[in-house]
Amino acid sequence: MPRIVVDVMPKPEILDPQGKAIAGALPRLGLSGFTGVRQGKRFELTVDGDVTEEVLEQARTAAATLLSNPVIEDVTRVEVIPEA
Amino acid sequence: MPRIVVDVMPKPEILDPQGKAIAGALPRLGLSGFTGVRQGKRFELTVDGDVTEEVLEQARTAAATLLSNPVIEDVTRVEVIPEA
Amino acid sequence: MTVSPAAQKFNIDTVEHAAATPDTELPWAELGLKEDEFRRVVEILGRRPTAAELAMYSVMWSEHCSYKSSKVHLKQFGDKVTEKMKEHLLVGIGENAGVVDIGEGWAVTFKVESHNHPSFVEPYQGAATGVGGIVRDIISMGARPVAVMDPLRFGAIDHPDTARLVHGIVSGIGGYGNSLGLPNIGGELVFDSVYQGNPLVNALAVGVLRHEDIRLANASGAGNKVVLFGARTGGDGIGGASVLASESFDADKPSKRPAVQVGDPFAEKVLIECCLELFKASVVEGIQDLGAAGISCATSELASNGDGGMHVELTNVLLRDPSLTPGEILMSESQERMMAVVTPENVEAFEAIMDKWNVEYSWLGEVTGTGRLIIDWDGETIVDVDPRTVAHEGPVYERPMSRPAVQDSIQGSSFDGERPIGSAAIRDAILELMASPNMCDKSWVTNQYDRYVQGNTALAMPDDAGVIRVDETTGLGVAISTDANGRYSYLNPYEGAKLALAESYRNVATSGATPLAVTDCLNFGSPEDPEVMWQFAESVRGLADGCRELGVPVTGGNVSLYNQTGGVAIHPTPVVGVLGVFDDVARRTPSGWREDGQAIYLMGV
Amino acid sequence: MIGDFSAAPEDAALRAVRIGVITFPGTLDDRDAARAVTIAGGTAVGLWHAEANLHDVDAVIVPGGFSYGDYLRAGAISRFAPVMEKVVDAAAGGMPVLGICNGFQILTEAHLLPGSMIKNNHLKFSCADQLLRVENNSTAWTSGYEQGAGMVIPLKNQDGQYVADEKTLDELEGEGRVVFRYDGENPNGSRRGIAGITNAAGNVVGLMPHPEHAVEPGFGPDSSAYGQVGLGYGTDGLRIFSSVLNTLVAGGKS
Ligand SMILES: Nc1ncnc2c1ncn2[C@@H]1O[C@H](COP(=O)(O)OP(=O)(O)O)[C@@H](O)[C@H]1O
Repeated sequence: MPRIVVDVMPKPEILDPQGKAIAGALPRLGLSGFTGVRQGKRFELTVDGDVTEEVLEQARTAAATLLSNPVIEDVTRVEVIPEA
Repeated sequence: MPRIVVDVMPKPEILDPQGKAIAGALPRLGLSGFTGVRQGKRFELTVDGDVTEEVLEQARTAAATLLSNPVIEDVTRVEVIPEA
Repeated sequence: MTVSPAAQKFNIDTVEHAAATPDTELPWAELGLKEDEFRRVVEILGRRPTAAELAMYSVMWSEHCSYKSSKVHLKQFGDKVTEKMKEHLLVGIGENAGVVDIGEGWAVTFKVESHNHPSFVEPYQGAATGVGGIVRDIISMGARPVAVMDPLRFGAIDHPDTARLVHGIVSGIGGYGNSLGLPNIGGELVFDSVYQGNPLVNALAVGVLRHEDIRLANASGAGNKVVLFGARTGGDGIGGASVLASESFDADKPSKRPAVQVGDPFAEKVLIECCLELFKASVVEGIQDLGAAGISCATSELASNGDGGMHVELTNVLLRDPSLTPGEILMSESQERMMAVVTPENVEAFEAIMDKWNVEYSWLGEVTGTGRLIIDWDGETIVDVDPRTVAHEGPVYERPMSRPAVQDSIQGSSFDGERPIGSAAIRDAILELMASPNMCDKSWVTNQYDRYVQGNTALAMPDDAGVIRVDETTGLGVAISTDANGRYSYLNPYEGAKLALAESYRNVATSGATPLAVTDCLNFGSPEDPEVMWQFAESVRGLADGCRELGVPVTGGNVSLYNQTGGVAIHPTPVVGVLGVFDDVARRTPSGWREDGQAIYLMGV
Repeated sequence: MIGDFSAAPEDAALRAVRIGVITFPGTLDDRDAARAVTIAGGTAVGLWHAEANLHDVDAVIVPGGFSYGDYLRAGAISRFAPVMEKVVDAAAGGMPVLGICNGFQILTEAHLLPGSMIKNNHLKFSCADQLLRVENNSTAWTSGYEQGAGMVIPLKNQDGQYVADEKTLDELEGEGRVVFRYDGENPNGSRRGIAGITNAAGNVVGLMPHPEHAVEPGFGPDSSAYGQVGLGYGTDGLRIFSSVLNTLVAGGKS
């Protein structure tokens, strides 16, 4: 079944405590190639049938209202992913 | 600065309580086009300089060890995203 | 009403087919049955079991579900009681949890259980689902859960794997218990290298109810409906039984089954509220939580405890994973599910409560007068058994026991270090002791638990016992403590168990409560090792004797065996929980001194 | 005596005030909030998330807990409950609304209060007795406190770090809308030590710590803003509830 993926990331100006903790832990594992880490969310919405423009619009609405909080997060992507 | 994105999703056979709660809420918002929702994580690792194969390998290690719990999650992607 | 999924087209092994094909090879050994156990199943049925029956017997006759190695010893908890000890017992050993009368029409139910192995594999989820399981035991008695406790044991504090386990397990217990709104009122935190590859995660839950609200796990009254509600059934907890992924045992199709279970505390919180509303409206006749052995256990125990039989259509089970075979559905240990028996008149009221709480349910079948447990798959019979043979008449072993050869030498060895002499040396020794991992402040763990929720916590960490108010107008309440000392038990399992009981009893008594009842979680190594079996037998004997001497009955508990890494068993660790009662929790006494100028007395020997 | 509800003399005018307490799936502290209302002398009325009806209450409490498991974001799903539409309308009409912990999170998700809560900077669930300062005693919920008064009440959450953009924070400070501030060490990284805020009109208040767990002697914190008080005898939170009752009675609401 086709899936729509919604990516939500913390706004750049908002401190991301989880990303910060990961960034602090990586060098302790000997992984020092990174200057920063941010942790966001990835949602996969399954659609039964075709992904019509209407369904995609529903996904955009879901992304903007339920799946993200615009005060602290940005929706960075709403996209159909091809079936495997 | 270039970023490497790591996507981590709950394994398909594992219960995803978060996705389940969202799937239950969407129809109440009039968004009934979806048959299921799964919630995963998206990490963005910032790299200072070029994304060499070595750095990418570090990201893969981080994905497999720190960023995901292989017992319940799959790393579905480790990829460089082009600079905006 | 919910719709049943279309029955899958498996190559179903029906009862009829089983009777016609006596020589089919069955994977009883892979499912953990011993050869004589399998032969007994064949003898009971008068034919070979079907795949689904084999699934049921193998899981219900496992050590975990049948107590086959421990039963002969646990009998003492029933035998060594006087009438006086039973005075306050409303429900004793044998049900999901014991129920104790605490007066004024109130009763309390409490029980401690282990989730050791799952917590080692996946600390967060293992510990979380451990809390979930014991809380469902409490609900199934008709009670509102009011508190949890968590006796924990880990390996050496400086071992590289210990941090993973401690942080995962503590946040799992907090994550689940906090989300349920159950105050955590105590527990234990012990570090000892004997638990390195085998941490002990025991969880205790306590619930309160009015006498008239007691519910038992039995299916009675022919024509009454059997319903499964809560989460959908997935492939959880059947990883070890992967041979069942192919019902005909021939195909080699690989099938994905979860290695661990993920808890859904939100679903459980809703389930609690929903069950309490069912009880209040008196719409369930019998109820059973689904834990180990899932539907196998719930159907066979309900039917076995009832006065008739049960007939169930398994395709009515709502599935999370439609590829599950009947045997797998019967064995699945998916969390946050309950099974209930409802009279036809109450069906509508039942459904209304489910709808109010948005809980999924499906009617599986009904109670019959046949004395048989019959399970169909799309109309064809795949299980036809006497439920007692599955639930209560499993194998019982008198396993060989032998007192370890080293017992004398470990008892003979004594402290040969230097004793501190002089006040400075004693001061240093005390400071060193107080700073040791097992003695130092534990708030780094306990601050991750909510002790305020529900507003009835009168004592919690760091006091000797947790105290909960039961009745808000009179102040009637209970105190609970859990204790064990694996080292004492290792040195002398008989005295060790008594000491654990005595410590727990003292903790409850010093809080100001009158001790009333006992629950226990017996964590031991492999029962197939005669020396472990001796430790186990001695511990049970000690606990039963101790209970008789103190006049408090064991009301229920749990046995956890095979706690070992390689051939090395953990120290015998009987965790004992004592429950006491207060007329008014205002009289509770905290540990420690709170004001200057108070006199200090040392009591006892 | 512990749990002696009769300690406060019964006052018919107070008792006539009806305070609604909403229950969502996963709400935990609803009974506690109702008990606090009762102890303060008012009448608690249970409100159900799925019912778009406030049952003639004079004020609403959105209590703490893990509604919908806090799974997506704390408060994100509850915000869309039918009862919340009524709460939003009533708040616009001036009805006193209090959000505690998860309730505060729901009020921010519902845009009744600015900002949001993210994970604590130490990333753990933490339960501890917390000293706060009342920075604004002109709201319906704080009128019984002295300006600048201290209070010790339990703080227990995992997502308690208050965040908002600088402009919003400056506005809140400038308009005196920071109602409670953490005193001493910042327990969770909240911007400017903010523990609770109000809307521009002053009728909607949200705070992360739990006043309803410090209302009954014997079952609260061991300390108060005025020092050690003995075993569980901290009741600094009670005035939140008596404030709103007195405000409503004085305003002739009942
Ligand atoms: N160590 C023990 N002490 C006392 N009773 C026990 C002990 N272990 C198990 N029991 C009792 O045996 C009965 C069967 O256990 P049960 O509740 O079915 O186990 P589980 O909940 O693990 O499936 C229960 O009443 C339980 O309280």
